[in-house]
Amino acid sequence: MSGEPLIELRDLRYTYLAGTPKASEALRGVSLRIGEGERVAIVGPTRSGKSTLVAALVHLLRLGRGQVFYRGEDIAGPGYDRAALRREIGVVFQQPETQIVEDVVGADVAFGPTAAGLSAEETRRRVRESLDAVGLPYERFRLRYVHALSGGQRRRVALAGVLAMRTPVLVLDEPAAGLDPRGRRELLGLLRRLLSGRSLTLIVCSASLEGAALLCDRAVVLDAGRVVMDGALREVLEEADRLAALDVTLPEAAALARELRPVFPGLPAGVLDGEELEAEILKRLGAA
Amino acid sequence: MTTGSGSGSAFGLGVRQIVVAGILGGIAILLGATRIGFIPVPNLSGSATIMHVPAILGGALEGPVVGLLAGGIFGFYSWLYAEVPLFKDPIIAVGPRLLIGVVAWAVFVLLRRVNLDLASAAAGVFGSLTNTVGVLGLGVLLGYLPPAAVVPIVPQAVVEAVLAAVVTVVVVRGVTLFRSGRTTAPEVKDEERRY
Amino acid sequence: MLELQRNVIFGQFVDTGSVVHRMDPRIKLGAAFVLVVASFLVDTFLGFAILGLLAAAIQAVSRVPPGYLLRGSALFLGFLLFILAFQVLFYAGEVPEGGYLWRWGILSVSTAGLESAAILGLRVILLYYVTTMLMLTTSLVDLTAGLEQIFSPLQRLRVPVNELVLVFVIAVKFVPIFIEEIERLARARTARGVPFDEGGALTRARRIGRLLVPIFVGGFARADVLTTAMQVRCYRGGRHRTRLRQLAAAPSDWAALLAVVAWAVAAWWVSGAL
Amino acid sequence: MIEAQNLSFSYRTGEEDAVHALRGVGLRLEPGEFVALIGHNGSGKSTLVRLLVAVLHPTGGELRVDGIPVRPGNELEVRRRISVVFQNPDDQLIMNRVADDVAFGPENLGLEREEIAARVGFALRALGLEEISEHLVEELSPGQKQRVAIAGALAMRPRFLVLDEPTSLLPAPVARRLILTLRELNRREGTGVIHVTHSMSEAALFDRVVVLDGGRVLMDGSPAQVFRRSDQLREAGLDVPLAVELAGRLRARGLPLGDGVLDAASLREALAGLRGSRAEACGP
Repeated sequence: MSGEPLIELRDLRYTYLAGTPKASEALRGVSLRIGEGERVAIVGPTRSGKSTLVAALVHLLRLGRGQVFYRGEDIAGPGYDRAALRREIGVVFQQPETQIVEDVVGADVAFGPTAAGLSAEETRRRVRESLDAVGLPYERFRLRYVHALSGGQRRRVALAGVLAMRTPVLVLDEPAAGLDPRGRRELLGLLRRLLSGRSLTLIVCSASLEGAALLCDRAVVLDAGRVVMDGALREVLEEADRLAALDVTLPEAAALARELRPVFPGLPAGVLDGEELEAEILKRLGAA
Repeated sequence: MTTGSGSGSAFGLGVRQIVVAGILGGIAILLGATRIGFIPVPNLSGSATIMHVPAILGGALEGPVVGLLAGGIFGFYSWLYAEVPLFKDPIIAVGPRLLIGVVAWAVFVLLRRVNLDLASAAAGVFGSLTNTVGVLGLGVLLGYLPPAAVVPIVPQAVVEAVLAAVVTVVVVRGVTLFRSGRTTAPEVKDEERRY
Repeated sequence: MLELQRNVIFGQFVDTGSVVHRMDPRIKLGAAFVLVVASFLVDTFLGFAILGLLAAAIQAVSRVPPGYLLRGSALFLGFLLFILAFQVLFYAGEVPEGGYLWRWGILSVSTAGLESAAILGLRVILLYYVTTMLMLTTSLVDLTAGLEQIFSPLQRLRVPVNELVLVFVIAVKFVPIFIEEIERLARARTARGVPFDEGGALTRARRIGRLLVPIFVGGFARADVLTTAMQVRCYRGGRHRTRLRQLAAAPSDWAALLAVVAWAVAAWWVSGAL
Repeated sequence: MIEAQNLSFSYRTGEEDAVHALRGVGLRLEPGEFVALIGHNGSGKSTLVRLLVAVLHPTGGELRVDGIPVRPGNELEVRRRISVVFQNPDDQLIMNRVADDVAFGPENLGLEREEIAARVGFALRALGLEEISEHLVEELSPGQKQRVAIAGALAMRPRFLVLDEPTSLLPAPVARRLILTLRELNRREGTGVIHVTHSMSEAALFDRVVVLDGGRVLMDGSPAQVFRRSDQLREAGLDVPLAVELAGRLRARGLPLGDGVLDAASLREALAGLRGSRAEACGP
């Protein structure tokens, strides 16, 4: 990372329901720098603070302490244009239903560009482009009712709604949770294709490294509101035992590598797919 | 989708009625407890409530029994937690609330064939008026309010009726659309169409 | 911001572990009922003074900090003053000669008006105190169990007591689930530029309406699943049910109830006799 | 015992837009079996679950539970024998306190108090919930809530416990612990378990795997038998566990790995054996 980071979190602290009997510390001093174009997975078990972090990023909550800087500016500062910030950082939330505001697919994707004051023509172009990009062909889907779509399709509509804003930063909260293997494979493939041609900064939040491993190259692990690991994805995966102890779902190859370590001491857990694992095993069997 | 015992008609008290009434009652409590059911308006009390809307919707969409029960939950809650002294009297807190959903049901059924939005709006207005008229009427009757005190509350009643109508129309449209099973919206002919 | 739970006073039960807390909920409900009735019957200052002593005693035994009780009552007291002002100004009862302190058109301030407003105020404060203390010392779970068992004899008269209580149980169960859901909705929509808490009353009503659509639609879908879940767990209405949890009222509980009844009767008798 | 013969079900039967969810399913489940039912969304597995607990009734063919045909009028008798747990515990837990919810089913059967208490105690112990039996359901984690839901079903003392995707909302390690608990219960008490899932690594933990596709039984056999047909599984929108896939690849490289590889543990054993024999072969 060179120069100024795109996003910087400084000592973020947040207590949910502060001052009530139900108070719980969601963030306990999180500092993080994310450079332009980085692809970061933020992983941790349930209630580790991921969702709070996402909310803090687009100023959906008032922090107890700490600051969030976007392009060097404190987003909680007086006079900071938060509406503009939300046009820079697009968030696809965990349950896509929560962020879809219109009944009809096309209308929902058009919502953001319209609110941003784009012309009807430009809006229509973006709706077409985003729907096509998420694999919901524009002509077939623009007039469909959102409620009549499958869960996976709704997730795509939510994604299209964010893509239509052409935000330089994309945040995905649990992008694949609850999908069946086919749906998950399709969605992850789609995201990979989407990302390949662009210089997006990507943040993926998840309790699972399975999907995130395909999209990101850096992993930040949260536990109980603190950053407990931060590094290149493969390095973090090497600490498979620690991750497993945190109930983080490992990518299947890494999980398998971890299980095979008793037979092959030193087998790297930082493997991303079956082929890599196969190569490592063959290497070791050859040596034996 | 469910079969077997306890589905019941709109007038019976089957498992589904119990569950739906409970859920609507839960939404009423949610509106009150989180205060999102109090919409700030420039008047004496500073806010108008839509806490009675779940009872209206229960009556309109699920029949008088669900409406009555959902209203009952709203009333019981408002008796336990009310900050308005009037509702500390259980008769005032619960009595009129039982009728909100029943009135809304009758109005809705009567007008549904004419126009859905009209029926929803009317159910909202009459359900809401049942609430205010019932509460204020009993308040006067039981000696909590001198009749003259009703006058400054009239604008509040009107605002609440209008807000209830707005929310009822929006929600009934949404729920009806969802239940219709339609998958595709009609084409928009407008030149300015954005999708 | 968007911490809707912060405002929630629902089911805020402060467990100090006192005798009052451990009392059988049926006894507490019974005592509350007696006090509600007493507040209607008593209409003299002396009567309310006697009931006030009882309230003070309950307060002391319950060990609920008085500050906690008062903190939530600012709004209530404001409303009360407002209503009482009306009561005084529009007093329509008989006013004896020379009882007017001030008069202008139909508005007046009279000693009789002041007195009647004060009695009303005391009555409402007592009602407020009774429900608030009931909720502060009884968890909702105990409250519903108590309600069901008090009214269970009515079940034989075909009053669906179990069903009615179940409606309340389900309502209570869904409140935290819905709160979480609506927080998520409100956040996600704010991130897309549709804050629900800005704009004029009509805009807000429309936005809240649209915010509520997924709650209602989702609620009806949840109702389908829960109905099925209850049916597959063999629920066939309250008549067929037996209960695991039995409430047991200790002799001391009954003694406490008796004391409350006696005290209330005394207050009423003093009121009527004098 | 559960027997399905040529079992069919369609939504909106007879109408133009009828949806044929099940098209002639034949299946026989013996008491005490530990079965995974898999298939992608829309394969008919949720419909089958709803038929098993008489929420839906067959539109064709026959379904019997302990000889009792599933049809209107027999709901109660069927539901005494088969209990079901749905995906989201928030939508099926009824009472606000853990023990009260677990007691809800037995209470509906009109049992004596002592019997209810015994069943609740048993179910709470089986799922490791004794410590939190007096907690409020709303304070629990998703994994704990799911355990409460299962305890509630178990307290009915059914012959079969049907779990409809109970793990899809849980992290993999939590899901795995839950299945191991069920395994233990199955061994000790002989309760039959039918676990609906789309996770193949979960399916590997079961004795028998039934794969549904397009409303029909595509495969039915031991995990080893099913996983062997990986190409067909992929066509049906399912994955093969990576351990199985990897064993296949290594086999293709000429390593003598045998057929027994189902999961990480068996792959580890096979590889250890292989390594040992090689070490011997190259030894002094």
